[in-house]
Amino acid sequence: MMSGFKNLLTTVFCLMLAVVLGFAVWSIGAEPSPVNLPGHLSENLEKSGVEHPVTAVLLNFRSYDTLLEIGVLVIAGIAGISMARTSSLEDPELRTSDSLLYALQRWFVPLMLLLAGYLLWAGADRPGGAFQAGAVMASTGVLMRMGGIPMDFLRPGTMLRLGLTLGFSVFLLVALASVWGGEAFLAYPPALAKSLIVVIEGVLTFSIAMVLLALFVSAPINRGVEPEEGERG
Amino acid sequence: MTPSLLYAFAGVGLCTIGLYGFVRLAHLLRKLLAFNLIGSGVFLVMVGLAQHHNGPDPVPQALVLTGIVVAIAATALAVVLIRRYFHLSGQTTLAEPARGNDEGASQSGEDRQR
Amino acid sequence: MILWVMAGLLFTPLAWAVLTLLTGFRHGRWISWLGIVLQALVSVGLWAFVTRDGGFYYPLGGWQSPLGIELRVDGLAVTFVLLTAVVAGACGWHASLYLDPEKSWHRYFWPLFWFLWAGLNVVWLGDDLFNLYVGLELISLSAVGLVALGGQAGALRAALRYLLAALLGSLFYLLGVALLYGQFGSLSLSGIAGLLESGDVESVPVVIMVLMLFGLAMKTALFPLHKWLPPAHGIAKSPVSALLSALVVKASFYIAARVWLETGHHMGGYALGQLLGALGGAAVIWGSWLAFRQEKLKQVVAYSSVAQIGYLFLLFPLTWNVSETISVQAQQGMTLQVISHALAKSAMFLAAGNLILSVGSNRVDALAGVSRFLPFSLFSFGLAGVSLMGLPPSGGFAAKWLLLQASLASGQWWWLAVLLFGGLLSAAYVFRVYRASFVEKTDVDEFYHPHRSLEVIPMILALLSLGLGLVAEPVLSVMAISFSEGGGL
Amino acid sequence: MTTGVLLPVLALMTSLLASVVIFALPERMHGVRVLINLGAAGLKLVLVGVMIWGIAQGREYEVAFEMLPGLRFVLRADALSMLFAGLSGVLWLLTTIYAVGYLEDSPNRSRFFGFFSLCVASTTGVALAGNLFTFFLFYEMLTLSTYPLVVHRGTEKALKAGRNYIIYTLTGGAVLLLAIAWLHGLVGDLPFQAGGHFADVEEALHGPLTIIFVLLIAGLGVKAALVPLHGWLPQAMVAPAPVSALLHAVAVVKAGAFGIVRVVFEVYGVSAAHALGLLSGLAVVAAFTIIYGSVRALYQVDLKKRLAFSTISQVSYIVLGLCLLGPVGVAGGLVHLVHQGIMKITLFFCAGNYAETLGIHRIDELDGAGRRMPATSVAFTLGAFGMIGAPPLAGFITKWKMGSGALTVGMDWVVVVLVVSSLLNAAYFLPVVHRLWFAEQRTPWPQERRWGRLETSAWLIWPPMVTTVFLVLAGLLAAMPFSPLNWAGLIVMREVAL
Repeated sequence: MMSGFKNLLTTVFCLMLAVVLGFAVWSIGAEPSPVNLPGHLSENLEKSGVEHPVTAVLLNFRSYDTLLEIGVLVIAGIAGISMARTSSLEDPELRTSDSLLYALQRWFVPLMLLLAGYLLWAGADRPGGAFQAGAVMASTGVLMRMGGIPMDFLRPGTMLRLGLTLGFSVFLLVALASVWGGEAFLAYPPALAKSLIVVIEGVLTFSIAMVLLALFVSAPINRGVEPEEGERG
Repeated sequence: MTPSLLYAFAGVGLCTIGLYGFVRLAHLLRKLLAFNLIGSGVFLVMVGLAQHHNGPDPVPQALVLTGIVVAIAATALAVVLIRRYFHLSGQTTLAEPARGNDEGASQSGEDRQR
Repeated sequence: MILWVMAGLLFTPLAWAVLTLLTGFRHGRWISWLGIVLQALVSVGLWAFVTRDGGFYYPLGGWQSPLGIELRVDGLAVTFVLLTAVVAGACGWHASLYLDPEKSWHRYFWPLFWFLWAGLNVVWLGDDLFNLYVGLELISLSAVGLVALGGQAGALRAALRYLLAALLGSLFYLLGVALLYGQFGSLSLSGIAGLLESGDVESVPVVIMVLMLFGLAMKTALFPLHKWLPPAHGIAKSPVSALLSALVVKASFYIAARVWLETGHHMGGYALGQLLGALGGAAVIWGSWLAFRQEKLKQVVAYSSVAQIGYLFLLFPLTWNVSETISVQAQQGMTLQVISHALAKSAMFLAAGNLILSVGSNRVDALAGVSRFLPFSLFSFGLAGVSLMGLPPSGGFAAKWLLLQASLASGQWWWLAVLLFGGLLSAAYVFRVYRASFVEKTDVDEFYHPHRSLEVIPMILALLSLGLGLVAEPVLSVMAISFSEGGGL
Repeated sequence: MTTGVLLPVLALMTSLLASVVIFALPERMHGVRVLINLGAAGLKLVLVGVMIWGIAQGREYEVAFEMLPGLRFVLRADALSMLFAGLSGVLWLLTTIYAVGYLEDSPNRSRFFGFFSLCVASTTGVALAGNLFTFFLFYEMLTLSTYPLVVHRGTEKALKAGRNYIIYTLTGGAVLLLAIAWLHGLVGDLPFQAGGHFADVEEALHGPLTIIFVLLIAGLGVKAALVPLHGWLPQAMVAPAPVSALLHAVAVVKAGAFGIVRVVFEVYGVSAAHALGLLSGLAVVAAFTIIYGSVRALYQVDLKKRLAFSTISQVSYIVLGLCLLGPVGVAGGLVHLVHQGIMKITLFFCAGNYAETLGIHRIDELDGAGRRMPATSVAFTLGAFGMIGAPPLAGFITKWKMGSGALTVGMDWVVVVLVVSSLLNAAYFLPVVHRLWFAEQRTPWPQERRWGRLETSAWLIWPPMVTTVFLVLAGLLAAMPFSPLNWAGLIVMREVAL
């Protein structure tokens, strides 16, 4: 009874919201916007060091956003592995030893890595880039893990932590180095812009893959618990 | 009315559907899916509306890419938290367990699953 | 020089997050102490610079807005950067002694702590609406990670609840930003404000403002969207609770206030302002009442945060369509309330942590007789309470005074009731704790004495919050620093 | 110039620093604590003395700075503040001595004396405040610092009394804040100033000013225990005797009354307040409180409770005195600030002595106590006679001045109130005195403690002796320079500007 009423209420609210939002979208769509950002962008695209405008925005014009975004990803990774309190992340339950799967993997894994490399390279002038490549790499890792290939580097240890932060650290170092050159934070010297972006994209791909993979495998399986402050556990 | 504006309207629709799900569904994973639905709706609105004005606009596309990464990070973190929460309490919702059978519940979780 | 200062402000917390992730808790402690000192120095440096030369816009990557991301460095931002250095520094120092280094998961405390700090600096300085969104997510996710750190089912439930509320709030904000981008084609807040002032844009749907403020209010735990806050703040480790209550909820409020002050005259409305004020008033009353009813000490403090946040929302009605003087008064009141609440609440949570540590129970009743054994922490708690009650000469009083004056001058006398009655209600829950500590019960005399430094930190914070009223004038003068090129708040 | 700034700050700092040091001292360092307490009390007395001398010579002491935009923190010593600061300075020293003896061997002394000093610091601040805002600051500080003293014993009853105390006083504080903020919004920052600010005020402000006056009096009336805002005072008598002395004679009640004096004389101005028709209302409230307190006192069987109701009645003499429009009557009211203080503190010291030495709390247990404790009983008797208004004691001076002042301005009904109240005073004090001296001891003392040849501890006996001397001298030497009455005359001449 009560729940039915709540359902009704929520439905009505959502419908109203939809109508209001729809009107807002309609009225905004009717008026031209006063600032023409794509115009600005195409004027400055040459200076950015890459041809594809989305990549230019991501890694040059709004590189600060991207830096922080990788930070968010690393946070998620840290919080994820902080949940797992055993030294090994290997979950024997998830191991399979199917020979067909194994055979398939021998084909798929190299192919997927190749695809990731292509995506990374393509990012300079057409859709693609670090994140897409990283996602494909991570899914390769998922496949390997599902297929029972041991991946010891995913143990929560120094290696994992280094991997998680590699891309982020390189990005940060580049940002700092740009201050050294007397420019603003994150301002690449125009001559080096292209190569710097490529380096950053490369390491980012790796780190993104690591984070996603770590989050996938950090299945919390131990029973270590801590009582709340003041509660005797 | 351009096709781009249609995307924006579709985004509005996704947002409200997602919101309904987010509010009404108790299961944590469903809530999380609803959250992702809202997120997709927001991204559609962002791209569609800008495209309607200026033609293909790389800025919102880049923003959406960033937004997707953030959403993935949040989703992944939420999944890890939900798994561990389920493991410890055996619950899939945020409802407070009744006092007293707290202990019994915490024994189940993943053991039962296996 | 300023380049280095800005780089230090943005770079250090992120770099320290990486460094401390690579080391363990014990080494991370040393590194973090160094980082805290560095951050404090950089913040003071920024303050000195801005005081001398005025505020400025800082284009990141050398790209001006609207194409690139600009940071806005003005008096208000500097005030908050300094506040963060003080409070986060104190919480970090406290945590370095409070957390048990033997527990393996505490090694992840430092990276999350530094990411949180980085996110806060992003928000204080941000002028780009999308960048602010990323900053908010940086803060939310690291805060959730900190709440969940090593927690049991209860802590995880609180963390999940917090995470879901924070994510939903962010999405509402982002939806508002998406519509705003559709309308203006720009993401720079000051750029949009300039466009609105110039009158090029005829009408802006009020729903944009509603969406953004709704999302941000949710993240700030404005009544009735506050339900996620007390469990999360109550169950986290005390230094974490202190950080969350003192700074994290202020970040989303800060964005809401910035957006309102810059664009509220065109995009907001009388009714919206009054509604937010009314919800703030309800938060004051309801939060205080619930704080009074809690049995656990930290829950009392957490609900008190809900109430104190309510005062902040009086900013909205008191700055909409009023004269410049009244608006400035309300803004000053809001700033002082943020500062004094940040100081007082962090002092209170840290002191509460010490008290819980020493009596071995988290209940209010268990404090009986503690005034004899741990007077120092209790005293810090009490002094912080004075600020929450809004009694002179605390910062809370100065804030209340300014808000009172603004309500009287703008003729919105109904907020007087909130301000005065809220003060009395907060006295009710603060005195409940005092009262419990004065009960003479001689059968318990086993008290654990925490480390001296643990007791000193909340005392310093509480004294700062108490003395804030006496030096309110110079503090407000930092906030009033104007832009070097004529732009201003 | 420098001493002018320095002295008020120092007077405030002596007790403030004393409290900080005492809080920091470990519980067991009793000797050092006593030394600091007495040293600070003595030092402050000297400072206040210097300022009194200076003010008599016409010097000025002021320190001010801006706290918030448009809001100044002002400390200023004038003749009126010295009346109160002098009183609290002298009585603090005596009460400290008394408290050291009274709390011998009891726990939590560090806490007690810390808050005790804080309380006196606030009282000094109240006395020296130079505008309403500064006054409010110290007024609230006083509330907070007395709470731990009221609940000091930590019993259920003490905690309940503390709760009521805090509800009453904080609500009063909120009302006061509202009034001050409103007034500030209307006319800006108002320093206390001879003759007030509203001598000729425009018609439009009459309404708000009347409401603000009522709010101010209501806020201050809580501490001054004006009926019907007096409920906390009788309950608060569960606190230890030195605290009662502090509440009733030195600090809390007096701060309320003092605030009313400031508001009437130096914010509104007597003539302006009269012109707005505010004083007659205040006079009626005060007169009612005088009679009501006395009648309630008649029915109390607990000694300290009877004294508490007597305080309610006596403090309103001060308020009533303000409403007498002539200089004589006003001086009579002002001087009662001091006279009531020394008389009531004597009585509370004595009540404390009976309780501490013989375990007596109820009046019917006092039979024959005069022979067991002659010195205390002499002090009590003189205090009681002073309250009744017997010549040549201090209370007589008050009543005489107020009566003659009322007659000169044609407020004859005040004389009736004074006479009725004196009769009631006699009715509730004389039976006690009778029991002390003329009744035979019937039952053994409830809880007797012995101190060798002395009737009680030396710490406890000397303070009431000294205050008794004061109350006799204040009556006998009322015409001398620097006597309370003389000083009140100076205040009326300089600051009331009738």
